[in-house]
Parts: sequence; C-alpha cells; structure tokens
Amino acid sequence: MELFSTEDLQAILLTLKLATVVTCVLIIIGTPLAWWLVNTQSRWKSFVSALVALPLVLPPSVIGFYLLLAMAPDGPIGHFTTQLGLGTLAFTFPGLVLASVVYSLPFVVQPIHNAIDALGKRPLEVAATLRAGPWDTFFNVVLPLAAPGFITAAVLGFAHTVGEFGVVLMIGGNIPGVTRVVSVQIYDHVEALDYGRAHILSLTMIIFSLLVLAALYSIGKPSAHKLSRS
Amino acid sequence: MELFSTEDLQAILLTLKLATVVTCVLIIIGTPLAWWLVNTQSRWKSFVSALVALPLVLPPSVIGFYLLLAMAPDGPIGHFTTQLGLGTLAFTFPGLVLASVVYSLPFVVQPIHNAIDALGKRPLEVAATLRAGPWDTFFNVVLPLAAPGFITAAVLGFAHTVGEFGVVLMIGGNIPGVTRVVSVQIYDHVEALDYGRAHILSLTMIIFSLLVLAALYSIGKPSAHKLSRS
Amino acid sequence: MTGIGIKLDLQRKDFHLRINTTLPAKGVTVIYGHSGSGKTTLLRALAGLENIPGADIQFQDSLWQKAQQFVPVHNRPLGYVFQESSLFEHLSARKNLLFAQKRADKSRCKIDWEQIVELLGIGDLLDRFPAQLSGGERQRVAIARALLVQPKLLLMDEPLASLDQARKREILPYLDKLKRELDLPMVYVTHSPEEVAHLADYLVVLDKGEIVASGNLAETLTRLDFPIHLGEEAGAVLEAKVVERDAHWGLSKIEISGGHLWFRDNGIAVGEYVRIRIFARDVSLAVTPHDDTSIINSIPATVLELEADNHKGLMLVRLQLNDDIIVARVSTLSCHKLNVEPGKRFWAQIKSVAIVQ
Amino acid sequence: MTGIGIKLDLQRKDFHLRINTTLPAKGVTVIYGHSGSGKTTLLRALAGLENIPGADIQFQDSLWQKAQQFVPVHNRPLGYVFQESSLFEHLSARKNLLFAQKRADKSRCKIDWEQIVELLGIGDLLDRFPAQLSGGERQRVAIARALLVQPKLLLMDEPLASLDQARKREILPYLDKLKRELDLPMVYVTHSPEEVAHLADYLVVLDKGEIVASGNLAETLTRLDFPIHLGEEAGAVLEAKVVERDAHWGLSKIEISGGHLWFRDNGIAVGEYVRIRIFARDVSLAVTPHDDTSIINSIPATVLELEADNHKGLMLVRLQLNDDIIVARVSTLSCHKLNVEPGKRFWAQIKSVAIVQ
Amino acid sequence: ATVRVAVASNFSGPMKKIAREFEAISSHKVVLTFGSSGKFYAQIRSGAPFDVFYSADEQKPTRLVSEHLAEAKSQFCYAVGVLALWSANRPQVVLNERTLSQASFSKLAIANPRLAPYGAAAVEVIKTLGLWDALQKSLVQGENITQTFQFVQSGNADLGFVALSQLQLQPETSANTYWIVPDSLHTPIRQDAILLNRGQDNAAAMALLEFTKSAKARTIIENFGYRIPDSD
Ligand SMILES: Nc1ncnc2c1ncn2[C@@H]1O[C@H](COP(=O)(O)OP(=O)(O)OP(=O)(O)O)[C@@H](O)[C@H]1O
Ligand SMILES: Nc1ncnc2c1ncn2[C@@H]1O[C@H](COP(=O)(O)OP(=O)(O)OP(=O)(O)O)[C@@H](O)[C@H]1O
Ligand code: MOO
Ligand SMILES: [Mg+2]
Ligand SMILES: [Mg+2]
Repeated sequence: MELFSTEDLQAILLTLKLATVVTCVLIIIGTPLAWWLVNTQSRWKSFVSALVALPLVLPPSVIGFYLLLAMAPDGPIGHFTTQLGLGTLAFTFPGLVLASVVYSLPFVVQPIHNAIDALGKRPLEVAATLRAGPWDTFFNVVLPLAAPGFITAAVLGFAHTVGEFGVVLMIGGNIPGVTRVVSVQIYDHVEALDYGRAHILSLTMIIFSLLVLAALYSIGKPSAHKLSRS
Repeated sequence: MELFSTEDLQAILLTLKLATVVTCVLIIIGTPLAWWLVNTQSRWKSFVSALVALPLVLPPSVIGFYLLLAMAPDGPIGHFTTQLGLGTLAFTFPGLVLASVVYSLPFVVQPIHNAIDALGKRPLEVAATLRAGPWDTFFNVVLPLAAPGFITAAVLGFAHTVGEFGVVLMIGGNIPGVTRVVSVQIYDHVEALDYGRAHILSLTMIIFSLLVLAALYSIGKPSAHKLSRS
Repeated sequence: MTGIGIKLDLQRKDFHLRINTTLPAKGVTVIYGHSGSGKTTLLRALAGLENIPGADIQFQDSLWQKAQQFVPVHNRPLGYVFQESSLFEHLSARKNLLFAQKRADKSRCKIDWEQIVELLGIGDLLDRFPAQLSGGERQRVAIARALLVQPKLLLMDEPLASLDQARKREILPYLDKLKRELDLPMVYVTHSPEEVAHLADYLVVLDKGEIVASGNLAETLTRLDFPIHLGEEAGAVLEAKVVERDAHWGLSKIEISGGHLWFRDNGIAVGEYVRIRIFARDVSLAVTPHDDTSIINSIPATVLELEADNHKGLMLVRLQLNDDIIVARVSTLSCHKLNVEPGKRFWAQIKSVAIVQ
Repeated sequence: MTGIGIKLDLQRKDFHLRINTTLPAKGVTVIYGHSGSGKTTLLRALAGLENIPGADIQFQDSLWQKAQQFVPVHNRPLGYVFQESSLFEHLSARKNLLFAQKRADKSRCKIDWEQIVELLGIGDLLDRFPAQLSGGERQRVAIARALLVQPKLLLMDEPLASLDQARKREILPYLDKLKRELDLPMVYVTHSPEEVAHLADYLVVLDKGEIVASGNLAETLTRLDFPIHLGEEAGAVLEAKVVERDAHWGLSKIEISGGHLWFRDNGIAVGEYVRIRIFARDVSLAVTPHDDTSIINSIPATVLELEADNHKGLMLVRLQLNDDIIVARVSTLSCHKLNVEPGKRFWAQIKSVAIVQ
Repeated sequence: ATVRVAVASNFSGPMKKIAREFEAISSHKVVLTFGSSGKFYAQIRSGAPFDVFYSADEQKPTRLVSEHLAEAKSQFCYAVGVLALWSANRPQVVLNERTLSQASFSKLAIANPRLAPYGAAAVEVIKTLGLWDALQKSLVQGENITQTFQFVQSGNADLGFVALSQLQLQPETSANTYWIVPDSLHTPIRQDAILLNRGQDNAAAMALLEFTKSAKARTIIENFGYRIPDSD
C-alpha cells in the first residue's frame, strides 16, 4: 500500500487550494471590517462585533445546515446567485469558500481588530505628516506594525479552514476533487474504520502544519525593536 | 409542544456550565502560556506557538478520536488518570472539559499573546518602580491594558466551546445532563429531521449569544483614553 | 494673501482654545506659553491633525480648511516634529529618514541628506531601531525626518527640549540658516527663552487658549508690560551690521544706532547682518563712563520708562539709544541712588560676552 | 557604607558604559552629559531596570545587586521619573497618583498629596486621562506619582525638560526643600545648567559612557579645566548665611568670606543659609570701586589663574575672595588692557540680580 | 455514464466492493460519497447532485418519496443489519444475554436511537430483556454506529451494541468476544436504497441498483456481516 491513495492526494491539494483562497478572502474582507470596527463611533459597533463572532456559537454542521437552506434555489443566497446566473452554490467549490469564510470570519477579524486598535493614532498621524496617503500608510505603517495580528489572523483562518469539516461536509457533499477536503477524508477513513489511512493522513497534516506554522511564527518574530526596552 | 423540552433545557444549562468552566480553565492556562511566549528568548518559541495552534488543523472529530484513544485505560492520559485513582475521563464532564480546553487553546492563547506583546515593557517597568510586585502588576496594569485581548480570548474560547461539537460528540457519549450539550442536541435534531426543534434551539442560541457578546464588547469598549489622541 | 490664517474655536472639557490670527508665512513664528496653554493643540489644528468643525485654516494661497473643505494632512506640504517620540518603531533610523525622503516633494529638494545627518550627529546611529536610541537621539532623528520631507512649512513642537546645550547651540543656527536660505517658514513651539531669542521673528504668546500678545520679536520683547514673565531672560533683540573684525582679540564690532558694540567674533563677515540679544540682566547703568573695568561696551542712553519687575527689589528700565531700544534690569535701590527717571541720560554698560550670535 | 555604590560594565553595539563610582546617598547628585552619553542607561541600571550581569549596585546598607543576588525593582525603595511619558494610559491622573499612594511605604508618609498636587498645579487635571493632558501636564503628574510612592531614593530623568521656565522655577525650590527636609537623596539627570546650579550638591559628568568628572558642586564648577562646556552657565556656587533683610528695597544681605553681597529678597529669614550662584558672565572686574553705577556689589578679589574660554575672545578668571572662589568671564582684550595676572587685586563687580535663590 | 451515490457510512465497506465489481462488468463509473443518512436527506432536499441513495433505514427513502424527490417504484431493501454485543476489553468472557444482566461493567455503548437504526434496535433489545431501568445509567451513545464501535474498540466502553458488519472487518476479532443478538429481540434493521429524481434518466444509476440485487452483490453483502432480505 502506498502512503497516499490518489484520493488522499486529491484531497490534500484541494484542501490547500481551499484554505489559501479562503485565507485571502478572509484577510481582504476582515481587514476593512476590523478597520471600521476600530474607527467607528457607531452605536452598532458592539452589535456588529457580536454578529461577526456569532458563527462561533453554532455547531459547524448546524451552520452548514442553515447555509445549505440559504443556498437552496429558494433560499436567499440561492435566489440571489440564481438571479446572477451563477446557479446554486451548494456542492460547488465557491460554495465551500463562502461557507468557510462565514465560519472563520471571527478568527480573522478579532486579531486584526485588536492589533490595529493597539497601534493608537500616533503612527497614522506621523505618516500623514510625512505625506503618506491612506493606502501608503496602510501598507507601510499599519501592516508592518500590526504584523503579529495579521499573522495570527492568517494562521487561525488558514488552520481553521483546513481543520474545519462540519460545514464543509454539509455544504460540500463530499464530492471527490470538488469538495472532498482532507478533514473530510480523514473523517471518512475513521468512519470506515480504516485507521491506518487515517493515522497516516493525520500525521501528514500535523507535520506539515507544524512546519508551516513554525515558519510563519518565525517571520512574525519580534525584530530588534521589540527585543530591547521600548 | 412547549418551546423547549426538558432535555433541551438540560442541554442548555450543561452547555453554559461547560463553556464557563472551559473558559476559566483556558484563561488560567492560556495567560501564563502567552506570557511565556511573549517573554521567552527560547529557540522553542516558534515551535511551541505552532504546537498550540495545531488543534486547529485537525477536524474536531478526528481530534476527538485521538483523545478517545489517549483517554482509554491503556492510552497515555487514561493510564495517568487511572494511576491517580480518577478512573478514565471519557464520557465524563471533566473529560469534556479537558477535550474542549485542548481544542480551544489556540483561540485563547493567540489574542492574549498579541495583546501582552503590544504593551511593550514600559508599563511593567513603571509598575515596578511604583512598588508593584509581579501579581499586582499583572492584575492592575497588564490585565486592564490588555483587556481587549483578554475579552477577545474569553469570547472566542467561550463561543467556540459552545459551538464545538465534534470533539464533544466523540468524548462525551451524549449522556443527558452529563455530556449532552446544546450543539449536540441541535445536531441531533437536524439529523433526526426534527427541523422545528433545531430551528427553535438554534434561534435561542443565536439570540442569547448575540446579547452576551454585545454586552461583552460594550465592556471592552474603548474608554476615554482611546477616544482622543494618544 | 501670504500669511497663515487661523481661525478656530474648540471646547474641550474646561479647556477653550479660541484663535483668530494671521501669522507671517515667512521667518520663524514662535508660540510661547505655559504648559497646558494650548500650544500643541494649535499646532495640531494647523497641521490638520485635530478635527475642528468650523475652523478656517489658510496657508499662503491655499485654503486648508474652510466650511466643508478640508485638505487631508498628507496633502499639506508640511513637516511636523511631534512633542513626543514619534519614530516608527518598526523601522531603523535610516528607514525612518528614507520614509520621508521617498515621499518628499521632489520639485524642491533643498534639504540635503548628508548635511542634515552630519549636523544632527546621527550618522552613527542610522542602523539602530528607535528602541535602541537615547531620548535626545530619537528627537534628532525626528527632526531630520521632518526636514527630509522637504516641507514648505515646518511645524515643530518643542523640538530641542530633550537636547543638551551644546547640541542646541549647534542646531539653532542651522534652523536659522534654513529659514534664511530656503525661505522655509516655521511655526515653533518652545518654552525656552533662549530659543525664542535665537530664532523668533514673530512671537505669539498663548495663555489659557487665547493669544495674549503677538507681534514682531523686537517690538514685543522690549515692551515692558509684556505679559509673559520672561524673568531672567528679559531683554532686547537688535539686528545690526558687522563693521569690523579684530582677529587678534577675537572680537567683532557691530554698528547700532547709538554707537557700536564689541562682541566675540562668530566668524561673521564684515558687512553682514547679525542678530544680537542684550539681556536686561547684563545691562548696568553708570553715571560716568569707566574704562578701568572689564566691561568693554559703554554706550550713552536715555531712560524711556521704568517698570517694576516681578520682584519687588528689581526694576526694568527701557533705554533709548538713538533708534534702538534696550532694557536694563537694576535693583530698586540703585534706581533710587542713581536717581533713574525718564529723560535722564546714563551710560549703559554692556558686557561683550552677553551678546548672543 | 552610606553611599550609592555603582560598578558596572555594559557593551551595547558601539556604546560602552563603564562605571565604578560611589555617589553620596544624601543631597542631589546631578548626572550631566551630552545626548547619548549614557545618563538614562546609568539611571536604569541603578533602578534595576537594566539587567547587567556582573554589576554591583549598593544603596546605603542594602546590596541591590551583587553576583547572583538581585533585588527586584519593586523591592527597591525608589521613585523614578522616566524621561518619556510613562503614565498608565488606562488610569486617570488621579488613579495614577493613587496607584503610587496605595503602594507607598506607609512608615514614611512624608510627602503630602494635597501639597504636591497644589505645587505641581495639577489639581484641575486629576480626572483627565493621560491622552487628554498636554506634554508638560503629563510630566507633572509623573513627578507627583514618583513622589507619592514615598521613596527613599528619587531617580529623575530630565523631569523638567518639557516645562516652562515659570513652572520650573516653582518646582525646583520644592525639590530642594524635599532634599533638605525629608532627607531624600536624588539622582537627577539633566541637560540644564540652571537645574545643575539650583539643585546639585554633587555632579557627575558622563561622556561616551564614562565618568569624566565628578565631585562636589562648588569644587567642580570653579575648576577652570572643568571638562564640560558649561558655556554661558559657567560660574561658582556658594553657600552663605543671610545676615540682613531690607524690606524697603526688597533686598537681602549675605555674608561671604570676602565681604557681603546684596541680592533680591527671597523671603529667607535672617540666620538661614542660602545657596547663591554667581555666573562668570555676570562678574566684571574693575581697578577701582565705582559707586556711580547700578552694580551694587563690589568686592575685593585676587586673581588666582586665567584660562582661555572655549571662545578665543574670552577668558575665564578664577578669583579668590578670602575663602571663597568665584569665576569671572571677561574679554581677552579687557584682560590685556587691565593687565589681569595671577596675584593681582581687582574689584569684582557682581550685579545683585545675578544671584539665584 | 457516471452515477453519483450517497451511501450510509455503515455500508461503506460492502459498497466499495460492489462498486468495483459493477465497474468491472459495465462501462459505467461510480462515484461514492459516504456520510450519515440524516445529512444526506437534508442535502438531497437542497439539490445535492446524487443519483442514488443507500440509506441506513427505511424512513428516509420513504420520506423522500412523499416529498417527490425520489422514485417510489425503485425503493428496495438492500441489506438487513445484524446487531452484535461486543467487548474489546475482556475477550475471555463468553457473552450472551446474561452478560448484560450481570452488570459487571460500567459503560455500555449504543448508537443514538434517534439517529441510527442500530441504536433503536439496541434499545429494543434492552427493553425486551427487561434491563432498561437497570442499565440506563451505564449507557453512552455514539452519534452513529461507527462512533459506537470506536467507544468499545478503544476500551472506553466495556461493552457495546455494534454492527456485525463492523466486526467482520476486524480480522483479529475472535468469535467468543461477541454475541450475535437474535432477530427475535428487535425489529429487523432494514436498510433501503432508492433512485433519486436526479438519476431518473441515468442508465448507470438504474444498472447499479439492479446489480445490487444480483447474486454476486448479495454474496458480498452477506460476507460483510449483513443479512439479505427474504422477499424482493
Ligand atoms: N538597545 C540598545 N542597543 C544599542 N545601543 C543602545 C541601546 N540602548 C541605548 N543605546 C545607546 O546607548 C547610548 C546611551 O543611551 P542613553 O539613553 O543612556 O543616553 P542619554 O545619556 O540618556 O541620552 P539623552 O540625553 O539623549 O536621553 C546611546 O548612544 C544609545 O544609542
Ligand atoms: N482630549 C482632551 N480632553 C480634554 N482636555 C484636553 C484634551 N486634550 C488636551 N486637553 C487640554 O488642553 C490644554 C492644552 O493642551 P496642549 O497640549 O495644547 O498644551 P501645550 O500648550 O502644548 O502644553 P505643554 O507645554 O505642556 O505641551 C491642556 O490643559 C490639556 O489638558
Ligand atoms: O450509517 Mo449511519 O446513518 O451514520 O448510522
Ligand atoms: Mg504641548
Ligand atoms: Mg536619556
């Protein structure tokens, strides 16, 4: 028996693709959302924060269930996507992405929010007096200064998408090559009492993730300016 | 039909109890761990960080599966607890707590870590020159200054424990009043095609969580010192 | 219009800032005032860092703020030195400077990297991070950074407060030079009378959020009712031409309207104009000229008016030397003994050493 | 042992701090030196904020650091005013002060809340958060906080740099009083010669991480080879008794060894000792005594030695008045004209106003 | 053509083999998806791309028919589950119904009776034996029959009602560690398959269902520890 079956490999690739896409989408959505939460004086602030954290309190498969209902042709999302001529999203890769984004949003928004909040206004003011416009300031001041927050966000978002399976199982329908990710694959092996395969795949995930995470954390390691007195 | 069955109510109470206990344990374990991660110069730092984040990348039910193996009488944890005369932990409330703690640890350590890191050394130095010992400093300086991080940690930890069910399902054995939490209960309703009950329970969870979360976020709202220039 | 027009009204708890003034858009305007009088707030408002509804801010021909119009800070051609440490912690000193240089107004690269780094003595520190610099070092990097953005208006909030005398004395003339050679107007907040004397062309005195006095330096300083307690630093500032240099004794002679004064040679060429400061405490009065003392400047003067100083035992005496006015501080006892009264003539004795560049 | 023993060796990139000294554990030790000379680092090492292996730190009878022993900062009975803003941002000014008061050494509650709040003029600001305070206001709260912890040793890092002259002049005498009445030793970092003159009993001059001079203020200041360029602030400090007060003219008379001096009355009672400072720039020499000038102090003095000042046109002249020594700064030209040489006698003319508290 | 099949996870072993045999004798391709029947039901209602559904019970296919999502005519019972009481913990003990009443164990695992037919059957057995009250406190529930099996296999539960098919998969399980529960103690665990609307025109789907009824397939199913329904 080879180490991985073709299906396992397919699942691994799909997982990486899904997690990468989802992480990018999460950062792209999460950053402006976090920014808004930091700077708004709106009375809705607490409410929106709570709303973002909400996916956490429902079991993933239940979230998946409701997303499934929403994505059905007569559900709100399904209605909308059908109008757009996209068909329904359930059991498709984009559907998986959408579901994973909803589910992992809090893990991304929270750390970015806290990191930006902790910066205070001073660096932004300084950047403005040095002629840096908003985008310039964001990329050259906020991003590097809040880097630990962004790294945490990316790590939590990526890892959570990799490990998440309740939502994926529900929305994805476990279709090989389209929606059958590694977590589902491992689950399947366990369910089929094929422990050998489950162990191998789990171990692979663990070692791979350890390497990726450790590398990520080394990037985010405090540089000289953190090591000494501040 | 009443809104909630006795079983539903029992599950709600158990869930609150579990989430509360787990959140406390997580904060108690996560804080020193985060502290160590902030201050250590150890080469293991990145590795330990990665290790903490690891539970994220495995599907919860797979983690549950491995924990089940570990808690069995001849598994490492089971061996240890049996030696201590505690018996095995599977299907018990403490077992659930342990499993949930392992699973939710990254959500608690990360935000605390980032928040403490962002403080820098200055407030600690100032506190020391004002005769505040380490504990005093922690409670009166670090905790309030890093409050947003601790709140995020508590929210993520609590919510995730409430919503988490893969691990609980595996370790808990679904014993009413002991290990049957709300997430499992909703899942059961969905699986049993009892969608009506599932909707009611989910809605209750959502509304309740929204209220709790919004309240929590209002506490953590920036006070005067954040509103104006810094 | 060529000035800097500021009109604003800001209420903050029990602090009320009310300004309606026009500052000259050339030379150095010094904002002077007690701690908490509103200096920083005024500077921030001018830069656009403080959002004050209804304020009007105008710089030369550009409207920076008026009604709905608000030019964002990053589009205002200014340099700003913050009162407190403001270096980007994630960038080395060099990268902090480069941050400014990259975004500088390329059309007016008048301030040179090499020169400014050299002058501020930060050449050896460029590879350090802010956390590895001393307080004064950080401040010097911040000054260099504000200059390297090639501003058209320089706003500085107590930039030299954390520097030692020697360093201050090196930087002040450079700022002076910038002002002259680059035609770079500055608004400069300081507590230090020395810096006022050295740099200011125009003085604005703030108290509890209001301007209590403003005007050209020479006029303002010699007014005896001048509402700030300059204390030990009361005196006059004169602009005058160097007419002779005595290399042997290391002295230069300047011509003022009432005669001439010797002061220590600062390398300024004959024919150039210098600014000299004559502290009231360094001027004594004598009935007759004495040439057996070490005081080498003795010049006839007429008493214009007398005013009690803030200490009972002391008087400030305003003296006319033809067109110029200087101030002497003498003890009330001496005033009495020498019968100092308006219209009387005395010899004003000025120690050569008391003249600042 | 009653001093503050410091022995340490610290290498940081190209900065090397090497100290081996004993500071007096009473009165005020001023650490003076250029920006980047290591003042802050030294103060931090003394407080235990800098972890320096192998350092020995001793305060009076307690070993604070030696070999493996290291008393943690919070167990050292000190108060520390940081060079940069250090208030707890999450606490109002009042709560910042309370933080200190609660943890104060209860056995020695010598510094009074009301009094210190009043003196520092922060009574109206107590309910504000640090972000709502001006730079100087923050610094004043920080000073109050460091005092309210009732320290046995006060470490202050340029505490007054952000304050205006008037405020400084209010706080300095208070610190002076603390030193005297509470017997509270201080180590005080400053760039300001005025603060040196006012507070210092003992002076330590740092340059590039090494002590280049140290000693009692009076001795150190009048040494003409004194290795720091005090510049305008060169001079002498004398301690003397008030012998007469003239309420009418607002003057007080003190007795020094060579005679007496009049200075403006500061409310100090007859019989008390005051510290007076005589700036070199305020002393002029005359061959004969003049009483037709506004200079009311004229005292016979013998030239001890001459030294070129850092400017070619100027000389520093050390003068003996019986037991006391003062310094005069005169132009080289005058030295030549008046033939100033060691052993010669002159009249030292001192403007009364030049005497500080 | 390709047929997409949703299969109750307890049947994954035999189904993989059946699919392989089927592909070998036909030109069709089979794509299998395993999962819980309840989840499949919800997904099929939301338009999941399945042609055929092998449920773990009779109710779900019946319900799909009544909701016009499946072809009533095509519903048939492909296997009857066999319940076994098993212990991985103490293989020495010979088991029969008396093992249950002796109560020398602390945890008895069953599948969730609401979700899994094996669980419902186990409850029936206990009740029939009159042990319900006595055993209630020892019960732990697996979410499905797989989890129940894992509880026992890992040793966390001393005993459990599992599917015989699962034991068949474990070559090392010795015969005297389990007791095959007689049919008489519970209603048969009938598992139905059905053609879904989506597969109506799919020749492969119909062919697969037919093949499941073939003798070859029946042998496979029996070898995996299921019984073959008498009728049909
Ligand atoms: N972590 C560090 N790494 C390298 N050099 C450092 C570090 N910290 C401080 N230095 C250097 O040590 C020297 C002394 O610093 P210190 O803060 O003691 O100066 P200072 O005398 O207090 O100066 P200032 O008057 O400007 O506050 C400076 O040149 C500074 O750049
Ligand atoms: N957000 C705020 N809320 C209330 N009062 C404020 C706020 N910000 C500033 N102030 C008050 O406004 C006054 C002016 O502050 P500002 O910083 O302009 O003073 P400053 O003249 O720069 O003083 P300093 O010389 O001490 O820096 C101060 O009394 C300060 O307490
Ligand atoms: O095969 Mo099931 O429906 O998971 O018991
Ligand atoms: Mg200010
Ligand atoms: Mg310093």
